Amino acid sequence: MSPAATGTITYREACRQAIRDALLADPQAFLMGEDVGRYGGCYAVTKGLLDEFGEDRIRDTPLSESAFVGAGIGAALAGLHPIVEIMTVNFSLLALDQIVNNAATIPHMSGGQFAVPLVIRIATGGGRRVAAQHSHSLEGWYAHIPGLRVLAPAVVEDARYMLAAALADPNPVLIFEHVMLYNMEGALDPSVNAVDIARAKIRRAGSNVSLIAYGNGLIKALAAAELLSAEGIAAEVVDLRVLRPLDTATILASVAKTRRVVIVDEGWKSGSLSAEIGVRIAEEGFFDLDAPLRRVCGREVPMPYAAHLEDAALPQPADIAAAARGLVRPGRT
Amino acid sequence: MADFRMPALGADMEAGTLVEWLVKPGDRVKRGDVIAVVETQKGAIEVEVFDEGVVSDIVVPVKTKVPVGTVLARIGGEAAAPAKAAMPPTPVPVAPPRPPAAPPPPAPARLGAKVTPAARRRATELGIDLATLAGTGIDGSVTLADVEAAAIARPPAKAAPLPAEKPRRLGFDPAEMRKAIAAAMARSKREIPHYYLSDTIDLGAALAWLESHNAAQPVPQRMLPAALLLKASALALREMPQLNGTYVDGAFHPGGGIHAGWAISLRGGGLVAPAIRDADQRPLPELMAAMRDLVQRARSGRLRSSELESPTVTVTSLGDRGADAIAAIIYPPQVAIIGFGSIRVRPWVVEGRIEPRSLVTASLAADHRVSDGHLGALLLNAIGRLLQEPAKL
Amino acid sequence: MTETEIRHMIADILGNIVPEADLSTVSDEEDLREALDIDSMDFLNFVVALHLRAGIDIPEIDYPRLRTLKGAIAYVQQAPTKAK
Amino acid sequence: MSAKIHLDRTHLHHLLRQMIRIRHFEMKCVELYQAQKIVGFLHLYDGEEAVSVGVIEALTPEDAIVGTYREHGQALARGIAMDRLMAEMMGKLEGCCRGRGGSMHIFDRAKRFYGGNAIVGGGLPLAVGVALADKRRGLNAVTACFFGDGAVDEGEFHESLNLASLWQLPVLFVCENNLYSMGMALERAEAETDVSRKAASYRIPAVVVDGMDVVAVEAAARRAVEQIRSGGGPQFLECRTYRFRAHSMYDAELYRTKQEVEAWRKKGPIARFRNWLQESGLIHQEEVQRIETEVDTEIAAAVAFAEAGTLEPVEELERFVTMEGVPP
Repeated sequence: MSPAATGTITYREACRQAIRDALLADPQAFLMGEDVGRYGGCYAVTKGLLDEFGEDRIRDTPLSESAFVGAGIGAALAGLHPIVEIMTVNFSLLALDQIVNNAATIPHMSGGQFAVPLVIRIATGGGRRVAAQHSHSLEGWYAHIPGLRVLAPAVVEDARYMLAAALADPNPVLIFEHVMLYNMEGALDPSVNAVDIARAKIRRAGSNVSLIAYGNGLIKALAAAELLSAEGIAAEVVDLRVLRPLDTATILASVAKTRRVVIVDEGWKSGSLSAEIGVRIAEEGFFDLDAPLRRVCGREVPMPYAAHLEDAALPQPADIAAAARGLVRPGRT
Repeated sequence: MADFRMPALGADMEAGTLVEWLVKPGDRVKRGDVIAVVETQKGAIEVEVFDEGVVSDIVVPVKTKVPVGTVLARIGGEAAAPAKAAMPPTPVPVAPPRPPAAPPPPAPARLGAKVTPAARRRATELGIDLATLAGTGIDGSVTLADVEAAAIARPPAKAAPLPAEKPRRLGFDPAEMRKAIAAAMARSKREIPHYYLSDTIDLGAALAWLESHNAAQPVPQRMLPAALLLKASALALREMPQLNGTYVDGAFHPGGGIHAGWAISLRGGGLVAPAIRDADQRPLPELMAAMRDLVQRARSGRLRSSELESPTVTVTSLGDRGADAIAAIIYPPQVAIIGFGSIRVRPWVVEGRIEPRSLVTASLAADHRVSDGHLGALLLNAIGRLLQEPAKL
Repeated sequence: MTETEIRHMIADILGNIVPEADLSTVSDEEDLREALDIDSMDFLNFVVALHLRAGIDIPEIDYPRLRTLKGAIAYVQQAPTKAK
Repeated sequence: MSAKIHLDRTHLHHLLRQMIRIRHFEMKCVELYQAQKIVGFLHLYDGEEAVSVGVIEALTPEDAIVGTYREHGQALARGIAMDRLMAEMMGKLEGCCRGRGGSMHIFDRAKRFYGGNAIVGGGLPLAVGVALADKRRGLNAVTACFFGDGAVDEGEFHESLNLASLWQLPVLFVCENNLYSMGMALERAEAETDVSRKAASYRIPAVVVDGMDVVAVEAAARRAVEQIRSGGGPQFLECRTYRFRAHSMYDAELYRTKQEVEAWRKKGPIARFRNWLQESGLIHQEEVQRIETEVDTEIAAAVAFAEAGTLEPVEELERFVTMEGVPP
């Protein structure tokens, strides 16, 4: 970890401060996961926390995703507020049974007798040249599951404050931290000390086209909006932030304003979150549309190792800008 | 067989001059189609047909003045000749021939051509025939921009080609209009005992809200202060119903809804005040769109007959190139007219200090046979109060 | 878009808003509002049409730059041409 | 609670009554299933009653239970009200889970009964977590985790035993080894059929007990619970038992012979215990009959309660998908 420039903070540091705050504020909160303790976290998010809080509250686990995620659920059922870290979303599949069959079902299946106030932090996404078993964006799968809340902090402020809101939520909350964002620096507004985890957020206002994105896709969408701005096209950038439940109202309001939409999702197109957003727009915002929907998604391949291939497999700002340009000025690109 | 007659385009109209036919015998028409232009004292009015069928007979030729109720054309119920029905709509120029702007305009959309959902909805609202539009969108689709552009152009659809360079304002006869205004205003001053009130309103909050609203909106959705003034007036009238209605045969008749006549001055002189139905119930953006559309069409002489139903009240705003205040004359048989001067930065006393503020002078002229000054003052106060909370308008 | 194309487009738009106007009598530097007797509502219609036809965003703060023919042409030129 | 069983008449009669309650309750369930008042899967505990009755006798109300999907016996032994259980089986609002869980998903917060878990092996990590929470909160509570021999095939079994042992958590792992995971015989599924040895390999003390002997089960459970409470970490109890009926209501039973089933029936836990009590003069025939009559009365009342129950309004369908707060 490198010290952030004056007045700014890295996304990684924001995550760490959020965990530290949570542990200081809530004696029922603890963190567990693979290498969160002595190693300091695979992405160094939890470095230093073991010394401060001890092994009881910073628990290194064996490589048993199903057991430690399930134990997190059990601990939440019995009154604790666990924060479970899963090293990468591909590994979360080993715990899919616990997340989908237990965490998401028990409140409803028990007729409301039990809540599962659990937070699972999962690193996600591509761009680090770590190939097909460490780079996918599967958060869309989780966004499919009723009972879960799925968050995707894309800015430092969200990384800093979403955890507290997630811990206050009586439901299982999955927080997807994109691996390319950990080194990103940003300033924290000192007047802000909380964020809501219910609504999407307009990160840049514009009137010609809506770019709907989340996670690292948001950063790329903002870069695309910058490119478009130089051409006189004002793109509005919607940060989904909450992948479940989707804030359809904010999406529709933006669509009603710009009437053109590009959905950006690192995940694969088929059966995806981008598909869900597109259909919601078609269902509820159809008459506001002045152009077909467009999606810029991850290419439908297992993530390749070679840098040029991985770059080609991921949505890039130029791709997003091209899609938007094609909607705003058809025939001119 | 149905008769298409010279319509009554206002309470005071007795006769009108047919200035243009937009259909010819054999043309199929449907309810809502504009088929003729009639010149009245208020200016040229597009007249809609309320029957469906095929024009069988044009009874009254152009440039003929006939009394209200005269049969102008006959509409047959039977279907059009098959050969005719199968013909594609005749492509007509979207606008009077002018040098094309880049990119060159694509071919007009044919039946089955692609139209975006937003464009389709807007075209329905504006009564624009999609078949006449050229699409500039993806795959040649007709977009919202194409519809809006057509609405702004709103050429004399299906009219005979005009002598190109200098489009005339159809049926507009300044002398006729001046006569009509003279008659109405003289009657007003003769019959209506006016009382006048005025009040200065601080528009700081309204303008600040408008600025931030507009900053977040695309150009076509931005608003002018006039929309706020009209909405506030309409809402205030809801509280003071005695000022909304007509005075006919010695009695006041409340208006069934607040149908505000929006006064529009015409270049070169003259004035029309087409009604905006239920102005109090329309969201601001919709109200703004209606005003923008009316101004555009009034000034190019293309108002429609249905817009000239008698308003229940008139609102006038002098705009940014006007004067400080207006003492207006009631348009009979209405009982009130609300006027706004230009919005100007003037000194204002706030908590004992003099500050520069954006102010507007609102005035009211009302009929003393129906209401008294106290009620009028309450109306102006209500308008001022409503304008302090623009987000709620 | 070339300057000529933009000029034609603006003339077309203004022709729709002020049908009786004779643009040949309006100089490039003249305030269109005075020259053509147009009010804020007409001017907004002009901006809307320019936005739609040229495919450019026009923030409210830039409206004053569109008050003359010269300013409007320059504005359209600098805004969208990079896309071509 | 003492680690020793008090083998007095009252306690012995109580054990018999608990097993009869389970058996008779389930026989009524079969009848209601045939009448289609109970639907879906119905996994009967017929033959295994001694396991849950014996183990749960060793627990206090502060202890927790994570059950299986064959959990009517576990639920009744734990003291979940029979009428609310029956209403749940019939899908009624008055059921312990408002009719959302059904036979396989019995939950009761007040009884610390954490399901009713129908993913084989899925309950073990939950039990580890509940025990972790109790330990961190300083409760001297034990979590009894029931599972079958099928769960031993699952990775979650191994992960959970390892984690519980590693963190020395107060879990009593109770394997109801009925020799079949559905139709798959233990020796066809496991290279090492001695389940207790697997536990030992995670350094968890393991005991094998005759699961058809309620007294033996209770005694073993008491010893294990005492070890756990004294801070000795998890314990493992393998109860060797047998299911007399199909996996769920009906199957062709192609995977085992009639003779095998008959041979086990002779060791049936209720008949065997009752005979022993009678032979030892610890119960009289009339007392057995009185217990049965009382149990049948309780069941009839439970059925009447469930029959009279209401259906949750469909408008409530999405309620509790997400919770508005943590229940007190």
